[in-house]
Amino acid sequence: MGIAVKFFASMRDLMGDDRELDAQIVQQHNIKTVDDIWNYCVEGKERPANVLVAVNMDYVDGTTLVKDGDEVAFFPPVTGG
Amino acid sequence: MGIAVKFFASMRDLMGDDRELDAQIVQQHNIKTVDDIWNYCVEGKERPANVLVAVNMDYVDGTTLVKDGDEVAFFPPVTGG
Amino acid sequence: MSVVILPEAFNPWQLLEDYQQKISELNGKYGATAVFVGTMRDFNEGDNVSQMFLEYYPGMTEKHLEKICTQATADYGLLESLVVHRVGEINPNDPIVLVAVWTAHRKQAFEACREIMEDLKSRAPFWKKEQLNTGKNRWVEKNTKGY
Amino acid sequence: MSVVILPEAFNPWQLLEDYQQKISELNGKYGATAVFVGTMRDFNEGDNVSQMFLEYYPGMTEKHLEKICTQATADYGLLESLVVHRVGEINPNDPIVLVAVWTAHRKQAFEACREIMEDLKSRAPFWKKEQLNTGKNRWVEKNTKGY
Repeated sequence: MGIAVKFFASMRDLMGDDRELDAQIVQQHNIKTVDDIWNYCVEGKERPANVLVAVNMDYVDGTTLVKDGDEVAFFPPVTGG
Repeated sequence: MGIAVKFFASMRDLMGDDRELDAQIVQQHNIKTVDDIWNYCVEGKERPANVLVAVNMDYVDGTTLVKDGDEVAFFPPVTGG
Repeated sequence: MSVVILPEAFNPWQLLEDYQQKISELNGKYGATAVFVGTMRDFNEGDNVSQMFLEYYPGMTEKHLEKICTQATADYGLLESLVVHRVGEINPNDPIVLVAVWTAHRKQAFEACREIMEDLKSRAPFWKKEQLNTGKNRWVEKNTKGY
Repeated sequence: MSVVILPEAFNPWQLLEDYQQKISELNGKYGATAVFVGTMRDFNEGDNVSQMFLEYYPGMTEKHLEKICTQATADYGLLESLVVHRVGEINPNDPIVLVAVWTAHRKQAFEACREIMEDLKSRAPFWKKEQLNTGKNRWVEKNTKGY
């Protein structure tokens, strides 16, 4: 299954398309947390403080552990309504 | 012309119909303020603190002076909406 | 700005649709509309209420409502406002009052709508007389607190 | 309780009328309805805006809005709530969001409606991209403050 990584709005413009991190990538890069996913995707660039993170469609912070089958999303401040 | 005195809702049940105080009554009873009108109408009974007063459809207090042609209204706390 | 006293039943949503068409010169200018509708319940203070009579002070009621809206327009920068209030015989589930305001931003809309309703409930000359299921009548003595 | 994500234009007053008919078992129970409608303006931050694209996160957006309404129902004793949000291509003067709540008393209605809107504006996953009259596109970076 792997871990699905999604980007929305201006984050997608910045980061490109959604990605699927397969089990091999997860193991090879020792990906355990949301922060680890971010670091893998941006090659170490710091995550802006206002970027929001969700795992399986619930808000979480960067230290949250991820597991096979999770959906992780990064997105800018919301502007609906 | 005289002074028109109106009562609304439960105040009307208490005080009876609207009244017209003609110039003679006003002079004879030395009616100068809203309080004087109240006292004339109730023969001295104190006005409950929550009774509202309007002169010419604006809220006033009891010391407000009245003059020929004015419309004075007494009514209970409002309960619209 | 519009203040309406109505002796017959009204549909608040239909009135809002009609009113918004009348203010179409504001299309694209307002970003926020806040609306309050007060509806007659079939119970009050533990009793079943079968009907209600709503008395008002013709002349002063309109004058006071217009004053409230003028003040709110100045305080909150309202682009438009509408107040409709029912009078006379009212049945459960009938709308009693409609307050609507149009502004550029939501903060002003929320605050103005609530402010107008609170002033209306505490100062506009309306009085409710309830008819209970028991056949007894009673004047409502005061409104519930809004804040 | 109902949460709706809509890819096409809607008439908030018509939706309210329809929804109230659907919840007719509450007739006589609610005394207060508070409504907020957010509408697309034709200007923002000093620029003329000709169109907007509203992106969302299918799945999470609905889940989050339902969570907001469930929370407000518990906090304010809501009898009913309705949230409708437009997505996709939006033109000036189109309604974007509708929030409506039904309660026994007005205090709870006003506060719940505002609370739902504030949470929606600050936490629900929606993003606006504005197309300016100049042809330029830009993501809106943040919402205005609501309190």
